[in-house]
Amino acid sequence: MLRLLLTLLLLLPLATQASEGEYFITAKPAEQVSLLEGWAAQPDAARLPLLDNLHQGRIAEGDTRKLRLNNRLRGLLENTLASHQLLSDVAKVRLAAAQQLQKSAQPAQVAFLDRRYAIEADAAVRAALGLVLANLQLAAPEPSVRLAAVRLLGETGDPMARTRLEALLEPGVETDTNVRTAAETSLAQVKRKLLFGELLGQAFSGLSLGSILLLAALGLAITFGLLGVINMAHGEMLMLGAYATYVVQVLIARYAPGAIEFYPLIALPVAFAVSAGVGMLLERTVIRHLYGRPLETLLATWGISLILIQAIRLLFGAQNVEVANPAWLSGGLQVLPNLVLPYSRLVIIGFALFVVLLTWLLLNRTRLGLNVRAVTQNRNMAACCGVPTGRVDMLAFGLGSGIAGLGGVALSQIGNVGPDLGQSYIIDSFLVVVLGGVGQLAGSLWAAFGLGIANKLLEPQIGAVLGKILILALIILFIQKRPQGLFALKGRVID
Amino acid sequence: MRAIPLPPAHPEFMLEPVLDAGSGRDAIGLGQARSQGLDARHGTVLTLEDISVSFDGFKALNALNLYIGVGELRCIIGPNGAGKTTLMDVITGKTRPTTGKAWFGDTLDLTRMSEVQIAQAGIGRKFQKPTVFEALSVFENLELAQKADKSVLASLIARLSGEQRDRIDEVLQTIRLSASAQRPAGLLSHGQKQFLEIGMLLMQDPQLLLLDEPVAGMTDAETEFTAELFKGLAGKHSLMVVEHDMGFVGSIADHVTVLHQGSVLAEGSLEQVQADDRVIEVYLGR
Amino acid sequence: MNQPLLVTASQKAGPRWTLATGAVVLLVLLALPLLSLLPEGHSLHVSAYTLTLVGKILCYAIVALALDLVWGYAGLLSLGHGLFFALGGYAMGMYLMREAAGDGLPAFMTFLSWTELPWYWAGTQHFAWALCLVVLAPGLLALVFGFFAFRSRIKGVYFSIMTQALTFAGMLLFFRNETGFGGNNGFTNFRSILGYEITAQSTRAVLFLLTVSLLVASLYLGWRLARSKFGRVLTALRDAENRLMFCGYDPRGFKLFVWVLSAVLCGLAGALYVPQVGIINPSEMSPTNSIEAAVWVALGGRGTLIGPLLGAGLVNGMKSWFTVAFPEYWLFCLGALFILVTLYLPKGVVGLLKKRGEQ
Amino acid sequence: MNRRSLIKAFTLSASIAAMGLSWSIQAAETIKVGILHSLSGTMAISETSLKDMALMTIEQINAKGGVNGKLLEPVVVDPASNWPLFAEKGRQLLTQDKVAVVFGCWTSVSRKSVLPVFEELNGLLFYPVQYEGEEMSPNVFYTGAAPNQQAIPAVEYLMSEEGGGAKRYFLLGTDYVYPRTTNKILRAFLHSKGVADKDIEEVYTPFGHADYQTIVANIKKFAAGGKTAVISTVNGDSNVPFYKELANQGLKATDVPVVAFSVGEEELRGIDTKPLVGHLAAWNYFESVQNPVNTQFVNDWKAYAKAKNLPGADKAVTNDPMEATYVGIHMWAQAVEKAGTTDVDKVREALAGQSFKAPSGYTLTMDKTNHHLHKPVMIGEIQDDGQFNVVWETEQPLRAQPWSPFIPGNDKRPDYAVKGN
Repeated sequence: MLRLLLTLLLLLPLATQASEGEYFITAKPAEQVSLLEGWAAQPDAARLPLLDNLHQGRIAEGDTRKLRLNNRLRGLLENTLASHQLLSDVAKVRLAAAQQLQKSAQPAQVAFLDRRYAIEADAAVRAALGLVLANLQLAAPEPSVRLAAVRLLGETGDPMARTRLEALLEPGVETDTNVRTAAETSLAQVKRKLLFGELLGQAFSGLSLGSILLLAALGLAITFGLLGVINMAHGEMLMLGAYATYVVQVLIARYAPGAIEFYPLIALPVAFAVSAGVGMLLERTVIRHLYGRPLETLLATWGISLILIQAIRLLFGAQNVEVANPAWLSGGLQVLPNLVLPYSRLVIIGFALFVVLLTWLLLNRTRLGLNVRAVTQNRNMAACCGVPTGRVDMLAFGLGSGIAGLGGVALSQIGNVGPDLGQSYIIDSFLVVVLGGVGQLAGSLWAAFGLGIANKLLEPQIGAVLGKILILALIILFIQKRPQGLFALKGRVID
Repeated sequence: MRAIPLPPAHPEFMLEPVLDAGSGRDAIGLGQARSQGLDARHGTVLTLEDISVSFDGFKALNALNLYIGVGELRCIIGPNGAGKTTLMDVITGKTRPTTGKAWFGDTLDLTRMSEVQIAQAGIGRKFQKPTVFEALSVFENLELAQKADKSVLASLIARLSGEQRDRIDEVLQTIRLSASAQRPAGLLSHGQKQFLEIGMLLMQDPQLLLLDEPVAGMTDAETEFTAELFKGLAGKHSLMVVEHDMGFVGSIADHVTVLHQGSVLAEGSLEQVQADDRVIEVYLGR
Repeated sequence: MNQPLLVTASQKAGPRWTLATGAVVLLVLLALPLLSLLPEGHSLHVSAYTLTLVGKILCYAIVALALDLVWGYAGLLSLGHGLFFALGGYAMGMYLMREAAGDGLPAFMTFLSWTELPWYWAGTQHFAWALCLVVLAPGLLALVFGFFAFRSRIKGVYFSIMTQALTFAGMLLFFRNETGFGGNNGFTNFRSILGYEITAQSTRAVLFLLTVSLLVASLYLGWRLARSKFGRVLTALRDAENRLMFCGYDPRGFKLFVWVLSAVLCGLAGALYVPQVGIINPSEMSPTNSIEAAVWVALGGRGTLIGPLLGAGLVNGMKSWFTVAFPEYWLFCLGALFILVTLYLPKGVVGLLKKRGEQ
Repeated sequence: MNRRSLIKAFTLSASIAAMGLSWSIQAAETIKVGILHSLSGTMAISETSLKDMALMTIEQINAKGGVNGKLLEPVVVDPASNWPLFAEKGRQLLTQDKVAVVFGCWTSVSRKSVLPVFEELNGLLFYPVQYEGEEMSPNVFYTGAAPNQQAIPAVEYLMSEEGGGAKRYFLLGTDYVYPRTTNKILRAFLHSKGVADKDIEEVYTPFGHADYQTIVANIKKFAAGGKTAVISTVNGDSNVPFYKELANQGLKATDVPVVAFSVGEEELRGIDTKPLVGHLAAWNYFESVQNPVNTQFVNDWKAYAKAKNLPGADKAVTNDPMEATYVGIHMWAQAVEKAGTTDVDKVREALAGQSFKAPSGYTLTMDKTNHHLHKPVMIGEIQDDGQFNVVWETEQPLRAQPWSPFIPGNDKRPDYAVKGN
């Protein structure tokens, strides 16, 4: 009997935890709220596993009952969890917790936070905790505390700090003139930092949009720019690349779930092969009969694009298919409090530059590239010199299509994958190639980034639609000045 | 590079050159030498001074000076890349000189005029590669070239008068294409296209004719005929002929200019030029 | 239906027969609206469905003809003719909306809580001004765009891409609700035109007759142009622009004239299209539509006057039929058709017919 | 150009055009039912599944012996996401195929395009999608939600403490009539709840907008000013890039919940939902609703998708417009049974007050006068499996207010259907 009691006593923490969980799951939402608020103000290290479980939507591992949470509870839970994580031994965990608390801490937690702040040893965590406290101390009764808090807030670039300071400066809120002046200085400081972050963000968006345009247009720079085929099916090559990514993702999930994290890498060669294969097939069957009749390639490739779209629609359905970001492409890099650079976009910018470099090397440093350039400049002469023009055409078209396929992989990571994917990029792609100067890789590069950045600079000012219209108008005007694009070949060209 | 001559479609016609240049010239009735707009009282129809053209650093023409007198027949020769075609481009307004002055007559500044204005002022040009309107018939080609009001409105309501029709027939006879008048120009042989283009120039009736390799692809007989034709034109018209064929040059020109690397190397009669050491070195001597 | 028979007959028979066939077709087209006035159930009755369908195709045929004037004759492939078509349609639509709204504001403006008409709506309640707009809106836009484009000698593919960008920009602009043209929904729910009920058979018949007249008029115009010196200058322009300049013609004026003319024709076609189909919205400006118009011309045979009409009729007829018969597969048929035509019929159906005729 | 080819051309085009005359094929003793959904073009993404759902429902009705002893014969046409083509096909269905009823349309513009045709020919259209209201035609029955059956309850939920107690509202939509009207109604509603204009931001993007970087950055900026909720009327295709951007820029549902009115199970199929857990949608039906009717409905649909080998059949889902299609067809069949005829006027009369036990778990009733269904409203939270978890629902079906009281002038509108509104 005694032993039993002793065992029970030993199990008590576990038991309380279990019963707390039981209580929580059966409680009404309002009770759940007060429970969480209470726990947040007085954290107990033993409760951490329970909170972890709750956060994952269950009360214990192996318990199949699903916890129904709503956003309010989820928010409170995150706050409570962070509060408990401050008790952790690992500084990194404490830091993350402090950062969470900067957003969500409640006045009821001040006492606890004060205690933790006093004993916190790690400098970074201490600084973060200081900010948490500063947020709460704006309402402190002593002007000196408020003054310190206001000064501290001025050091951050946190958008919330701006709101808090502005609220403090509302007429009648802060009465102490010292604090008021300090708050004004701090507010100006915060605003400056925020503006910096915003501008950086806009520049990044522009770069990112530019990289997407570049990936979309690069294949076209070869099929249209070099071969002179007005390839209206170019968008569908992008689309095929994206669908290849989808298929790879599904196959890997089914047959090699361990490698799912790296499916985009595996999808790259597959997408290239699929698009290049389809491209070469088209070149051999249709386009080869149409060289030198550019406007007719437009019609034939338009027909091809209709067929490809409908084929994909019948195969995969009209709905979009799901292409998930792997973990390493999800989320973003927090550079400034108001600037997050999504990993997927960072990777795509890098990837776009990599593909440009690859294409440039292929065209300028290989035999194939030499042949392609020879054929595109003077087909007859190249044939006379023993260049197998037919094969070169096929390979060049395959290369352009394959690069479009690579673009498709990248596009699948940020947008829709559906049968119409290609249609939304085709006009932009043509504009990039024409603006850059047909046949000029460097031109396409500059045009893509230029268009991307111009678009993103205009968008916040006049909205997405007017921005786009203005850009189109500017392009039309620009082409007036430089009818051959940014990078035109000059000289004695007889037409 | 010389164009490869195409086999003539009607060899029998080619074999019968018209040697009577005088009648040919009378037949095409080039009576008036000047239009009202052109003032060439000082005797030069074309004045080029210090003309330079550069493409991305490459100087196609370098401080070139050239004067062509009224009624003169000037031949321009020079090795490949000497700037002959660029020179024509500058005169016709297709290329703008980087520096220099170009005057047509005494009053018209060619560097300020558009290609169309230059053509309307009275400079006609024949391209190196014969360029005719291939989808139109020979007759229609000549009709379009004919000197007339060339505005949009005029062409909407234009009707051929009997007089104009007669002119076209005359030129057709001169260039010996009467039989092919209704054929599409695209079906003509290379030599016939050359003649058609010359015929179009005749219809245009310019003060100054620029002819870029006019006898390329012609048989000897045709060349001879062309030479006679040009000689007949000279005097009342000014001609500037770019040609590689020395025989042809010798048969028509009294005055020859040699271009080299974008500037004038030598000028004078063919004999004088051929005797010039520098010319021999860069061009003739090989 | 015995028309297909006539086609074969006309190939064998001489020009007299062909002339007769043309007259018969014209008579049939003129008779259609009259037959539609017959009571339903009459054996010769033509349904409103057939009438609007044929009317719509005739409007498209005019667009094709207009496009052919610039592409087939002057060598300027426009991928933006849908814009001019839509502008004409919008101008007519403005009048119809005002007519439907009476003294009030058009319904979509009430949605947006607008209390007064934007300035560019002024006067649109008058049919005459709306007609002016039908001509002016596409005409002026074409004039301005053409002026700049031809001045800097944009041609070939560049011209095509620029026109495509133009119509795309137009579409985006008209999609905006603030632009004041009903946004995505555009204009619908028309009631009457000049006081006549728009759904009445007689109104439909008159609109149809007008469309036929416009088509015949544009054909005649095209024929006269092609025959005139102007037409020959255009052909010359298409084949050797430089030569033409050195002959003393200024290509800009010629291009601009035919370009604006073509735009105005499209606008007129659009104005007739809208009351017949009962809706105009920005998707008419989508680049896809304009490319399709180029396909009609290519299919029928460009550089001919009949080709575009044939092409527009064929493609749209097939579209109407396929979308019912094989809703899931019609894009395959359409796509395959484009490919086959470009590969094997470079001169379009007209080229094929001519060849057959010569044999 | 010669005259001959001109004439040839004329004959050929006329013969093609005239083909339209001889299309209808007569079949004995069936009732023809038109299905007018885009199977190609931009709207195919949403509408294809409605066509399949309609075909399944018709098959089920036929399996039970049809209506009034006659089998239903579906006539499927493809208006190809082309609005004028909707009007043309609508006219064709009514006059050439002589169908008794048409089920179809998704976008408002397509409905507006066919409306005059249906009113002129006195046809009958069942429209299954939530829409902006401001319309009540005697020739249309609206089985989707009116704004008060979707938008307003959703905002009430966001305002409640349970929904996060949002103080600021970011109204984000695609620029067309439905978002515009909905946001207008919402703004008026928010005003009535004391939300000031500075706490409401209204932003529109063009169709097919794919780059949401700037907008998400703006949302973040706006959200720094207080507890914010995003009310999204972003149209189908743009949702994927929007949600992806949201997730990647680290905006979580706990910080800024997004409630969407156009995102359902079908749309979520194209999105990886793990980063989206907690974002909301408001509908009148969710696939995850637990009741026997729904279980049957979902199972039937999955089996049908498999049997017909529809693309993506292994992941087939049901959604609100599909349920609305299903309900609409059944209600029409019931009304035909009641009227004993397919005559439009009689069927219309019989439809008033018709009720049907719907998969949503409620017995839905067709209003006696206003041509709209009484519908329950549910708020669902996105789960990581692509389904919704219902976090809130109305206690009983709400009557639709197609003429929203928040739009001035609507108080003078009649509460019954009149032509030409």
